[in-house]
Amino acid sequence: MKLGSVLRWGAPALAAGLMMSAAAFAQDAAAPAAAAPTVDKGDVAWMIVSCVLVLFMTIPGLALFYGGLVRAKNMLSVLMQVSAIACLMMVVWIVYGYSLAFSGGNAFIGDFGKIFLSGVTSESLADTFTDGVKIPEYIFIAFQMTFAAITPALIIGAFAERIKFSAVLLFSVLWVTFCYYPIAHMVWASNGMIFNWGALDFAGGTVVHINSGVAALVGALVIGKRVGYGKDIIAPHSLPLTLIGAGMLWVGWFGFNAGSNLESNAGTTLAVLNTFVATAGAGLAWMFVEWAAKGKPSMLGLASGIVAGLVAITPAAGVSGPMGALVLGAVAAVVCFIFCTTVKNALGYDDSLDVFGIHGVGGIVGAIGTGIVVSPALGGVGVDGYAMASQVVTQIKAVAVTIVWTGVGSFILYKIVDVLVGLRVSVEEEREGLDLISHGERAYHS
Amino acid sequence: MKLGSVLRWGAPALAAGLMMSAAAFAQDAAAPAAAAPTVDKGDVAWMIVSCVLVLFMTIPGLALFYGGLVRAKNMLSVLMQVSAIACLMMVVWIVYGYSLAFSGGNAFIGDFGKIFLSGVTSESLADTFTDGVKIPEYIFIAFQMTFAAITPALIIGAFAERIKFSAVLLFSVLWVTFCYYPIAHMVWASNGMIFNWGALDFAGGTVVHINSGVAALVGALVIGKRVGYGKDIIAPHSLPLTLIGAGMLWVGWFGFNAGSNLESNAGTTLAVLNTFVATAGAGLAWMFVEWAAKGKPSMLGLASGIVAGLVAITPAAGVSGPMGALVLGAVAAVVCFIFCTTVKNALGYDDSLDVFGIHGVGGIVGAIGTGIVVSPALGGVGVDGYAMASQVVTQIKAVAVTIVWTGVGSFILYKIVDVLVGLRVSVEEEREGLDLISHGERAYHS
Amino acid sequence: MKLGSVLRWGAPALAAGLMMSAAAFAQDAAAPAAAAPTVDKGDVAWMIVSCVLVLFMTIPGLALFYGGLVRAKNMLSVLMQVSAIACLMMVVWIVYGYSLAFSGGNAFIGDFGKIFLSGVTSESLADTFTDGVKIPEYIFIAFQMTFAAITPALIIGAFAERIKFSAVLLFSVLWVTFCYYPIAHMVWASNGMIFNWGALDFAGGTVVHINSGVAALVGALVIGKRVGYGKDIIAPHSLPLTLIGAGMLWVGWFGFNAGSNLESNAGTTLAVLNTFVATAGAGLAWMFVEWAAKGKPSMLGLASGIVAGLVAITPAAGVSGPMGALVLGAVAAVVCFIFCTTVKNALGYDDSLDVFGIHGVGGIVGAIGTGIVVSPALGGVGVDGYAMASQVVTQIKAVAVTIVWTGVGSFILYKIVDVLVGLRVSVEEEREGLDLISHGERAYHS
Amino acid sequence: MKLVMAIIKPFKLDEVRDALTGIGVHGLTVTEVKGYGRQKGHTEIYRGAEYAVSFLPKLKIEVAVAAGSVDKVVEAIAAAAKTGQIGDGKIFVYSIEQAVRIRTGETDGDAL
Amino acid sequence: MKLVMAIIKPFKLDEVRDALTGIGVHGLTVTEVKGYGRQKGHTEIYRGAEYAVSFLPKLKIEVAVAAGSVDKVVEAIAAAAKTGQIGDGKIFVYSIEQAVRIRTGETDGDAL
Amino acid sequence: MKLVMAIIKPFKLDEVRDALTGIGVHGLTVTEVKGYGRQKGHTEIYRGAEYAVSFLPKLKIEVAVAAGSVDKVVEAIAAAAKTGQIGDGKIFVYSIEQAVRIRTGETDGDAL
Ligand SMILES: Nc1ncnc2c1ncn2[C@@H]1O[C@H](COP(=O)(O)OP(=O)(O)O)[C@@H](O)[C@H]1O
Ligand SMILES: Nc1ncnc2c1ncn2[C@@H]1O[C@H](COP(=O)(O)OP(=O)(O)O)[C@@H](O)[C@H]1O
Ligand SMILES: Nc1ncnc2c1ncn2[C@@H]1O[C@H](COP(=O)(O)OP(=O)(O)O)[C@@H](O)[C@H]1O
Repeated sequence: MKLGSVLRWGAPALAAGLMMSAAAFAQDAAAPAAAAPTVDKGDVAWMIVSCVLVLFMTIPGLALFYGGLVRAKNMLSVLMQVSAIACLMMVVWIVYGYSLAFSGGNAFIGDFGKIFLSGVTSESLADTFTDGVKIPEYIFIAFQMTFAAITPALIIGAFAERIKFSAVLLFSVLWVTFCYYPIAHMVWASNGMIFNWGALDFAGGTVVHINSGVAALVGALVIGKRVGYGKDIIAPHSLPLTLIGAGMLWVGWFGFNAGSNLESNAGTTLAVLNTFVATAGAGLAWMFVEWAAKGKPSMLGLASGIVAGLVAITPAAGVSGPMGALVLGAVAAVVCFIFCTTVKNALGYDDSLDVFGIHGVGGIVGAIGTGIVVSPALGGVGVDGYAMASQVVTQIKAVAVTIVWTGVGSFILYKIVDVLVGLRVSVEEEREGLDLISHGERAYHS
Repeated sequence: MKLGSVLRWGAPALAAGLMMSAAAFAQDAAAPAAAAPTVDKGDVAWMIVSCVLVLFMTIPGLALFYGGLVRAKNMLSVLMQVSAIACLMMVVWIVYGYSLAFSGGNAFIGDFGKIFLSGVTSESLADTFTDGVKIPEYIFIAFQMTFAAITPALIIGAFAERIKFSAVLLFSVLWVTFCYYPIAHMVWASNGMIFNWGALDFAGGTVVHINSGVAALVGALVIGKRVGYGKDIIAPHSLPLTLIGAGMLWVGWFGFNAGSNLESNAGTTLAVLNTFVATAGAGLAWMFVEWAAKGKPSMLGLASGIVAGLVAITPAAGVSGPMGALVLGAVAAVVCFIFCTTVKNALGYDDSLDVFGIHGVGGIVGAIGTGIVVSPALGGVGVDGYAMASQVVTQIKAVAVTIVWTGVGSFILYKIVDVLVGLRVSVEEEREGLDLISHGERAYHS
Repeated sequence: MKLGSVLRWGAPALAAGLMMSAAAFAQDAAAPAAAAPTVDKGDVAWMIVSCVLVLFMTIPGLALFYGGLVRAKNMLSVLMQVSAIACLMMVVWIVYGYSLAFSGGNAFIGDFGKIFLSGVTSESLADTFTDGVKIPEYIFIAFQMTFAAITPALIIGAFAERIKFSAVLLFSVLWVTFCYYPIAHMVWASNGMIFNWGALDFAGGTVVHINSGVAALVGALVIGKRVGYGKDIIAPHSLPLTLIGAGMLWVGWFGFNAGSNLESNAGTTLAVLNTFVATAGAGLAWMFVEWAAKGKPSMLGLASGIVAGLVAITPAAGVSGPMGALVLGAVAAVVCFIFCTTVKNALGYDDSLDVFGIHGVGGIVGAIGTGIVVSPALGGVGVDGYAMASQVVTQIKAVAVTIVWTGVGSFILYKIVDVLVGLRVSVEEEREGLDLISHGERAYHS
Repeated sequence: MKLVMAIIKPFKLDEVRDALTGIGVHGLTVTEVKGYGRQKGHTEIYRGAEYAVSFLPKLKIEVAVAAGSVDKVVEAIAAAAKTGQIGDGKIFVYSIEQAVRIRTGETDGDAL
Repeated sequence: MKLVMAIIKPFKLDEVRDALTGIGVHGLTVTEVKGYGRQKGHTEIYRGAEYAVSFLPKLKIEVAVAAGSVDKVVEAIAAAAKTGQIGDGKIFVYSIEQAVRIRTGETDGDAL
Repeated sequence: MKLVMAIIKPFKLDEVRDALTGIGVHGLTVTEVKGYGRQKGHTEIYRGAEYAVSFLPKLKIEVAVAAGSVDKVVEAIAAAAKTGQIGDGKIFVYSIEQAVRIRTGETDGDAL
């Protein structure tokens, strides 16, 4: 039987920790010592659901969360960018993305061994974190595909309302190739550099959030401010759609965070509980801090806190205890609040939808905080030979590599795209709105 | 191995009834007589999904269902109240709520043995209704948390468009502590008073719907009518959002109703089928009755019927047969229709979104009807020593305790909140709209 | 033990092909040769989720996808029609629909053996495609019910904005009885005519999409054009709602396509992956073709392509390889694009929401293409004794029977409905809008 | 004939309409507008962005009346629309030279 | 110069616009308004609450024209907007003293 | 007194408002309108249906001013609203005979 040899994430001792709880599972008990790997239908069911949930996060979730925040004249452009990127990334993924991220290769990047999914069949299996427990490789491919689909879509919030559609597509393909696949490989593949440092990233804090957040910041700087920024009223055209999106993000994020356990066991349920409480804590933290600082608690603040909490708990979802998760979420929300309301204005760049302020900053707080909340002393599940200081240093190293790689890489890619197709529409087109200009439609009629 | 000793609901004979069908499951067959408890990954997968579905019911489901029904100027306040309550209830739940509801204690309330989830780890297990079948305690905590999160959010529909935001938060914390946890404990904990009477409440008819419905009625009476009520046009600002919400409620309610079986077996699939047909029957019943009585079938009517049916089948989801469910749903919808269109107007109070008229009234019909449709003669699954009359009396007793406890409790809590922070905004603020006044935002811009 | 003897779809060799991968499952390995059938909780969990997903496709998914495309004055009528049909079809299904479709009978239609679900209990089981693996009959009933609920709702897009509500309800009941149940029986029941020809229809390409698409075309022709069609601007009132709907359709379609495998195994994960890539490819294909042909890529185009891809992959979801799925989706999208933008205008009928252009045309491309992409030479899973030419001929025969049966049947039923209650509202009523005229409500207020 | 155009607070519409029908005026046209004046607006905050909004929602009411009824109409509107609070709005009057009822072709006084 | 203001049924807009361009008028401004008049409204029901809605959607069209063309314009609008059913709307005409085209600064007749 | 009615491009509102407050005019009323004129519209495509849209979003600004300030006001608006591109809009001026501040009952000049 040919097995896929992919391994998502798995400091061995941690995997062992998760297995202990799995020992209560009857099937496992029945499995002979080193027998054929087993595929449990419960795991398969959960992983299918996880794929569906991450798609749901993206379309309509993220599309709405972002779309509600722009002006009506740019609504469709945002919905379109998110959706088209997701589709394009799926196609690229099965053509060469999966191979580059997860097939062989070196410490930085995979190889072309599985382009066009060559060699993958219904019998191919992928590893989980538990020895001898496997899942069909098709579902591993699909699950990882949804991650690769949402990540570049996150970036577009930074330059919403002024980017050319062709530039969005071209940039996304380049960026996923030169920034996402390498970082994903480094962090999650068993031969990846950051993986072998022992850095913890349960569900993609570095790979997804810091990665996209930094690319977003660079994009906002390269592309420049919206016409009228700081002068005209540029208010969200439909906060209800943004809340629907935030709710869908939360709902879908269970696929993201708990699906990353690749099994349906007690460890997965811990990730579920953490994804509830970190998020709730973060939403409340943003709300109360804003209430204190600005005099009124806003719905957009609550929604922003919810997303900040989801971002922050992502790397820690399966390794923190519930109380650690609550604190991590709340801290991240407060830091993001300060960043989005004060630091950003002081720096004066126009990251339209605060992609860096929430995904970048929240991702950094989460990634570093993971090194703390994993501590058994704080209710975390621990890793073999855990020492807080050294784990935090490892986490910081992983963060630093991601920031530098993506910061430099994205800058170069934006410049290339600018030369090839141009990044930005004209001032008149920006005034008219991207919906009519780029897509020939308007979002609302009577 | 330390086991959680929680038991959700389980007149023993009924549990046995559900087990019979479970006997077809291979794993069970393989389990030794009184061996170690087993955790099935299929159960875990289903319970995770159930948690996600109940969150989805709440945000964005309930938020939209309610939000679409208010005027645009109060839209965000409703979305915010529902979301903030949900977050707050999650935090309170892991701090002391779970402990008060499900840890030890007496016939009325639990104790503080598990505050901050102390002692709960990845190895902790919780009972299901099948002997020897367990689920991780984390997922039981998360599942019950979602119930505690949505219930106080249901109440806010009664005083939407005029309540102070600080009053909402304060009331919710008090109410969940003094009304929800005790009733949940009485009905679902193995040492709970109502549980031991043998009252049936599969998924929360008393605990969730009657409980919140009665608190809503009291709130509408204490807080008073909206400015312009009965004079101005106070029409729903977006019925499409209300329908999206109703659809999401239906979708999410499968987590509520079928998740309450705590396993993924044939009994669960009966709850699924019932949650389809009772709801469909109720939606149609409301539609046809309205068509006959008012001359036109309205979409809001259909949506209201759908929710009424979901409420009514909640206590009976796993114990009724499909035909009983259909009838129960239809009857509840007709009773709720009469209540919301006639009785309420006659009584003259302003329950803005008919929380009592649908959740309270529908919950009462469902709770009492459960005593009837459980009858094996009517296709129900039966309980040990079932006699319709005595079961109905037991159901009525459970309903009565809930109404009295919550009616009195809520009244006192509203008065306390009024003294502490004030319940209601000023007339000018109410005219201006809560979105601007309380949250400094507007829902829609162009 | 009494077993349900239903069989959804299962050219035996194909089932065997799927089983090969299932051989890796531990439970199966442990099962004695011809022992008692087993029910796996993972399968049950997945099938419950699939039911929920198909409901989600319908309400709010399809309702929004369609609703966003009509003018604001007809919004509620569309939401109402979709929702009321779904409810009505559920009730009809448990009364006699399930029996007519799946209980005994002859090559064309079932019998009345299971009306009112008589004889079905928690112990009843239904077959899957794997020998000896069963699922509770309740969940099979529920799953098939969701298919019967969405199919007639698809049709209403053809005559949206001008149909009488009573006509919609009456037509739906007649059509499901005389067109849907027979075709479903012919294609999926083990004694069905088309099933026994060996035609492949994994998840309902003929039964659902061609069936509804042809009924839609006939409806558009019989009922006639909207007032002002081709003269006034009849633009979608809310494309964001249409995109939310499209996203929900995609999300829910995993229940449709992957749920149709009736188990949670490797074959299911193939259907999942195909449902991603065919859809992504179709969305992009429509987008790029439109960009080339019309100068701008539209969001509605992308969304239309997504739906066309979902339709096309439906019959092939579990039998195509991922690359075949990608090509099939893309080809279908291009054909649908040409049809909706050119052929339809040339023919001059008013299929308001392009039900035939997408479900009919996409369904035909998919059904015939399934005969091609199933080829092992193209990465498909193959069927016993596969020869492309003969399989394609079989597929065409199945398509032809469906078109003729439903084309003739629908025409007769429309005429009957016209005589009984009238199909169309008056011109003044059409101008005023169906929301006020038929339902006494308006979708939006301020 | 005169056209009386009034800018009022939105929640006063029903009272104004009732006042007008009370004095026998049975036709009017209403437009949603935004007003800028002495009444101060409010501040909205969306994350880091704060906006001072000075345009406030108002309704514009237009009533065509015979010249002789103008004072009565102006008084009725002024009385019904008044709250005494800043921002109550304005009434402007100007002459119209011609009026036509499209349905019948009636003109001037008969058209109202 | 005169300003012709017409209140019409919304679905008549295209016909009115075509009628005007037919007589050489190539500029106009349209506003969505609500009208109250003899045309009766409808009832809306939302659960237990029933509302009699008497304001109906109309469009207001404003066209500035040279004084000499007024009659032609009024006739064109009246003919195109007429259905003969109650609620067809009104046309009002008043004088304007000055007109400016912002782009060029042209005034009066040249500004139209 | 005069009423100055201007049709402008929407994104020019703030500049026009600032120009007016700059010359001491502190009240105005704004309406969202659709304009038809020489400025060409755009084409929208929804699947097979293509629509030429010739009505473009504009804002109508109404300012009541003392007769003596009219020229200043017209100039201020014209200057602030001008882009030099087709579609900049128009300014129309007409007389109003009466003005009332609803809150106080003040009339004419005092009402503005
Ligand atoms: N000079 C003006 N021209 C046109 N409309 C005006 C003028 N001044 C005020 N308005 C309108 O009247 C409304 C109320 O004016 P404001 O100065 O706020 O209060 P008050 O009516 O109490 O004087 C404004 O919102 C605006 O719509
Ligand atoms: N006195 C009036 N002043 C301003 N607008 C009016 C007046 N009377 C009627 N209207 C407008 O004309 C529209 C049509 O009037 P209505 O009396 O319903 O029918 P008809 O045009 O057939 O007389 C109304 O909806 C309103 O917008
Ligand atoms: N005769 C007219 N009457 C009323 N409004 C007009 C008239 N002509 C133009 N408008 C308004 O002025 C706007 C601008 O006019 P247009 O001819 O497009 O460009 P320009 O202002 O450069 O001449 C139009 O969109 C319309 O709202």
